[in-house]
Amino acid sequence: MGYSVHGPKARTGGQGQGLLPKESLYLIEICKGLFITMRHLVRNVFHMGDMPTLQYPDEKPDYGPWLRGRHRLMKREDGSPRCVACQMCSTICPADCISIMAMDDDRPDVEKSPETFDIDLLRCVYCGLCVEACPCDAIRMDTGIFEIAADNRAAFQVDMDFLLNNTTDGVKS
Amino acid sequence: MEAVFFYVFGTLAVISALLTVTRRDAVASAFWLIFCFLSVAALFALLSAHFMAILQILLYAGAIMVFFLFVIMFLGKSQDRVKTSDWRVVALGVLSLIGATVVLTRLVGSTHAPFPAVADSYGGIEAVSEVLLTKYLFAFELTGLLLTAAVIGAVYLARREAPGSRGAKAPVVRGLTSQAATSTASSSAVQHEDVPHA
Amino acid sequence: MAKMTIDGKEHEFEDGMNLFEACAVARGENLPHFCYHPGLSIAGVCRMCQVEVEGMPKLMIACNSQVKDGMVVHTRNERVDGAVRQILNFHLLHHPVDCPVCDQAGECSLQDFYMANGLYEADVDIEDKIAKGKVKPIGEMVMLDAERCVLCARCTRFTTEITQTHEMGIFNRGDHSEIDVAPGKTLDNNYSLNTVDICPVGALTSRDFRFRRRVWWLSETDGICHGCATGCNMSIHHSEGIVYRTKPRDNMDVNRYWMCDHGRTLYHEIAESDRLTQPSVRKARGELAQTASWDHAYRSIEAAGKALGGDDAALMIILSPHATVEELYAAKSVLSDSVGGALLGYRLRGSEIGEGDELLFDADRTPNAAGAKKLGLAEYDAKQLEAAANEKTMLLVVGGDLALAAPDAGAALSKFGCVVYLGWQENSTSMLADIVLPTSHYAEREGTFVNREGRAQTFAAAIDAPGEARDPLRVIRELGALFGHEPTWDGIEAVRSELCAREGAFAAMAQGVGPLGLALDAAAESEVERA
Amino acid sequence: MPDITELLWALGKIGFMLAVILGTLPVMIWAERKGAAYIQDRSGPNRASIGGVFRLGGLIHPLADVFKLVFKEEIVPAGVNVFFYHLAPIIMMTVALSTFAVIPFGDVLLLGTREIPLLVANLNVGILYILAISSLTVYGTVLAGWSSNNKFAFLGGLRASAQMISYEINMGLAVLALILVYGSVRLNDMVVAQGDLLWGFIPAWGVVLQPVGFVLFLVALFAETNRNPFDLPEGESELVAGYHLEYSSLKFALFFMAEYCNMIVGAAVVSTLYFGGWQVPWLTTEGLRENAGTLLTVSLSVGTLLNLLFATGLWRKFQGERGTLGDRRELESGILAVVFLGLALATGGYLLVGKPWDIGPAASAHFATVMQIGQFITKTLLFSWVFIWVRWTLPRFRYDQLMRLGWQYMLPLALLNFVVTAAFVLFTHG
Repeated sequence: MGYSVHGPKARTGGQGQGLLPKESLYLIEICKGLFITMRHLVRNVFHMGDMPTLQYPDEKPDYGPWLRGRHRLMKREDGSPRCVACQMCSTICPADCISIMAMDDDRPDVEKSPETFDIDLLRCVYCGLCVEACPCDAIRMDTGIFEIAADNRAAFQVDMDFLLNNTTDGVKS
Repeated sequence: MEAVFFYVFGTLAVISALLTVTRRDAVASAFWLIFCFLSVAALFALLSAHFMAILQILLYAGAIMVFFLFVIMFLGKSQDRVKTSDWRVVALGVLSLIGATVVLTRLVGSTHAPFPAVADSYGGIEAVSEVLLTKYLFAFELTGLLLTAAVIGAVYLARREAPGSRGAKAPVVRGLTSQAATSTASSSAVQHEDVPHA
Repeated sequence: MAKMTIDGKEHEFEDGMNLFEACAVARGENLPHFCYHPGLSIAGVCRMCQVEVEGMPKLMIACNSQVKDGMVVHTRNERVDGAVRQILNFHLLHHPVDCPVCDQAGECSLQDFYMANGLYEADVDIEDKIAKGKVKPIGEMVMLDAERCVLCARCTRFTTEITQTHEMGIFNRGDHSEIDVAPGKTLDNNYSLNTVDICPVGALTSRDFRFRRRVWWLSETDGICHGCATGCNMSIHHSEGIVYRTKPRDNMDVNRYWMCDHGRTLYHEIAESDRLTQPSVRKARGELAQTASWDHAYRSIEAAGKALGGDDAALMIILSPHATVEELYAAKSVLSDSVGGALLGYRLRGSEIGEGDELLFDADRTPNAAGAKKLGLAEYDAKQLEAAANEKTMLLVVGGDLALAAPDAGAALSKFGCVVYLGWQENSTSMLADIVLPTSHYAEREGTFVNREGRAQTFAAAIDAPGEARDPLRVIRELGALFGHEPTWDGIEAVRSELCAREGAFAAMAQGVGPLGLALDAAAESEVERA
Repeated sequence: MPDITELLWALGKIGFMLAVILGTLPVMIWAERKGAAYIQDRSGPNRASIGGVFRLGGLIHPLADVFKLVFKEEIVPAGVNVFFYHLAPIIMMTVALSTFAVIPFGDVLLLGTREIPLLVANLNVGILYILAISSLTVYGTVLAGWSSNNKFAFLGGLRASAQMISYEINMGLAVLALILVYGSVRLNDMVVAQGDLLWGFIPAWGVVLQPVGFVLFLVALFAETNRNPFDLPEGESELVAGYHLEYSSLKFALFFMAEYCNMIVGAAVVSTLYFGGWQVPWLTTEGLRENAGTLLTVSLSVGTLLNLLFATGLWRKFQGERGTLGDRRELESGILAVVFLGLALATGGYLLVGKPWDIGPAASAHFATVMQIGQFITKTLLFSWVFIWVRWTLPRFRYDQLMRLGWQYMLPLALLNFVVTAAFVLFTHG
């Protein structure tokens, strides 16, 4: 009821412009549209395999290497985290989902290392800025894991241990 | 069998009519009126007047009451309770009731003979149309004229003063696109001011 | 006066003024520099502040030049910028560029200048950087990373000129030069962390602050050190309700650029386990205190008052030089003047006096003794306390630790009918008290201290108090209400204005004390003069 | 008491009609979802299964929907008018179902000497009854919207009432023209009249005699059933869900079912009025009865062939799917292939053994009736599909467009159509 009509000019104002007479009749255009949708339907009925839909849990999409999946932390050769706790990732993180506690490392070649490295996957927006920011290539999002689901919030709070051994699907249980 | 149906629908009609006048909520009132119409339609059907029954539903229950409801809801005043305490209203109602009772008893009481049996076609479309378009043609046409007049009146009342109708022609200014010419007259007037005269 | 032109604009400066400072005034910002520090002598070693002076064949370092009439100086042109670029290249030649693990990152001059001069790719690159000592603790508080050093000599000049302890020096020659402590010495004087402050890069970092928080997450709040009567101005660096470090705030009249390590590390007490966070009530002497709600604590005070004899019970108040001026005034006016409690004094005579030094650290370890004196409060001695001890008296201790001040005060305390302690830290007095009311720490509340020179300095609350600890002013107000004399003021501003109006010594504070404090005596004198 | 058998027959016919409508409902819902999916290049529902084996291309989903709706929590929001709130869905469903009473779904059923007309009530007002009853649908919508105590629902109700008033007139005018052409208001008369041939080869269907009227009627029908492109009363983009916004659980299910019922009834009415109803094109009831043997043989042969085709296709699918899904779902096509093979064997066997080309007169009559009912159901389903098809093709009108179309274009056109038809009928019949 919000649209009041003032006169014949107002009614055509903004629409029906630039239409051919046969287009403004609309009926023929409707039939064309119906034809198009029916063409899709018939084609899809007879070529079901060609539909772009994936039968998701049975078929998995291949997103390729550019997919930003769940994070993982890289290791040094000795198995300790490559991370030096510079906190560039948590600084750049727009979702503020990374929290790191640094510690003094006793090893001669490592001055600083993370004591804790927690990511709140519920807050993460998967922007990948942490990967960009990392000066040591310590955090990557190349696991390809995008099915991240759990029935409790605590399961989404992943710690350094989990991120270093990031082999399981889903989230930690 | 017919008697049973008559009393059932008659009772329903009376009850719903009472509810119509006693409900304080306008929407509820309207709804009970619709119910009353439907019961009356059933009574018509029992009298073999199928066409009348259908018209009752189609026109009164189906069309007119929708308008009623539409207006009631649109005004949003269904919460405003109707005042019934005015003694003049009550008096008028009682008087009308007495008058109606007298007239009806006189009417019904005047014929002692049972109602004559009717043919199958009685009350059908053909029969009604026949009478309507021959015997009562003048009244029928007159009613049509009256309705036409009412429609014209309604259109006149509802018509808004079109902005372009004040003698101002749609401005034709060089540089204006055809779009402006087809948009509302008021907006093209604004554009008219914006475009410097060449 | 010297008329001169800096970057095409006419300026007028005092004759003989340092050109570096003149340029800073003219430009609105400092020239790039590492070695120049206003509190130290001129070294002229970093070569970053070079400017072009017309008529001079070579670029001049501004820090070691003086303003002269008719001078025409360019601080921003191609020649100067090129020189700065080259110097930066030079400084970075052997720098390890380990910013990710460097605590200085975020407040590092080298980083800042590097960014400002757009040196994203080094012009000079060498295969083998000279390795120097890393992660070397050179003292209790300071960690040395010689690789990051730009040899500005600020730290060596500090130990030579300010503390005159001569622990640090520059050793070796050429590109093998490095700073270190002298053989057999450690940097363990009470001012060692100032070297970390003045180090423009990450060569000297604080072991106390090491890796605890990246600096860009820290917020700063102005504070006043409560470690001694000097009242050093400091800024409290905190983040998400946690204080991470304190740094000196420049105030030429009090602490100049410096601050002692003792005061700096006091902030640890905020998060220590001996913080009082919940009121506690002891049912009877000898029993353990039970934590309680504030309501319960107040009701216990009321009940104790009745048990001590109702109207006959006496109230005695002991204040403390650890309390702010506002709190002292509030306690005095409300609990003493209105309620009628006897005011014993603000501290046990001669207590909390240690050894001071000539630089900043005062012998008096309390922050507000001068303020208490100005309020007309007096010291008391052990005999007075002993004499006042009475079965029918309720003692209210506002801050401070009596037992620490006088070891045998505990015996006197136990003679009181009921002891109520108001403070933020567990100590021997709070252990003896029957009812403990927890208050906020200095970093968690607002207030004013008067330092040894009679300078009133205000500080602001940086973080929230933990647990149920309350602002002492609020507690005093609530106690007043409990004793039937609810004060008219509410909030520190109201207390302050009442204080200024009623206490002549603080009248000058009515116009506010400003960020650098207000010398009350001088202000009072000038007011007298004006009158 | 002849009344008792009459009553039983009437009850039987009512039962048959209800079974057809309510049985078609889940199929319609399935067709809606699956059709939409295929139109949009998706697969649509195909997950719910019985015993982990039978998915039937998503046909199990409506069943699951029913369980879901039955077991969902029923929420009655605060501040509703309880009486009307509960009445509204009842009105919707009652009206939707009772419209079917006058629609003939076959000629007469011959039982011995007894002729049973295949429609529930042969009222002499016929089509007017449909118009009258369907005009009551709006009360369900309006009361639902009004009683829900929700502004969105209320706006939906308002829109519904205005829209229905506007398009009822066009619908009535289109029907009036049709009444002129057929000279009767009884639907069965209309259907019988459509059994004729024009110039000997074109079935005299309403759509041929009244093409403009058909378009008008169809458009008005879309508007009356609140289906896209006229589903403004529930326009989810601006009204969330319109008049049934505050309904949950089974009461929502009633609205949902009523919409599909209206759709089926609408489709039945269109096929009755404009597409010959139960009339098999080119074959009258007599023609059907005479040629029953041949027709039965032909249809059995075709049926056998189709079943064989399905069976082989499904078997191939079974072979192809084996090992890809990894659970019992793989069995489905195999089992179905066997079922279709069985059907093919049954029809083929009857073809060979039962001599279908040589059936008796009583069986012929029954065959004719079955053919006609089948014809009617087929047409109805086809038009129901048109509703779905249009929904997934066209965007929704804007409200002013809707009103403009109704009053400014369709009403004059309907009047013109009516006058022209009247003039034509007057001059030809005399």
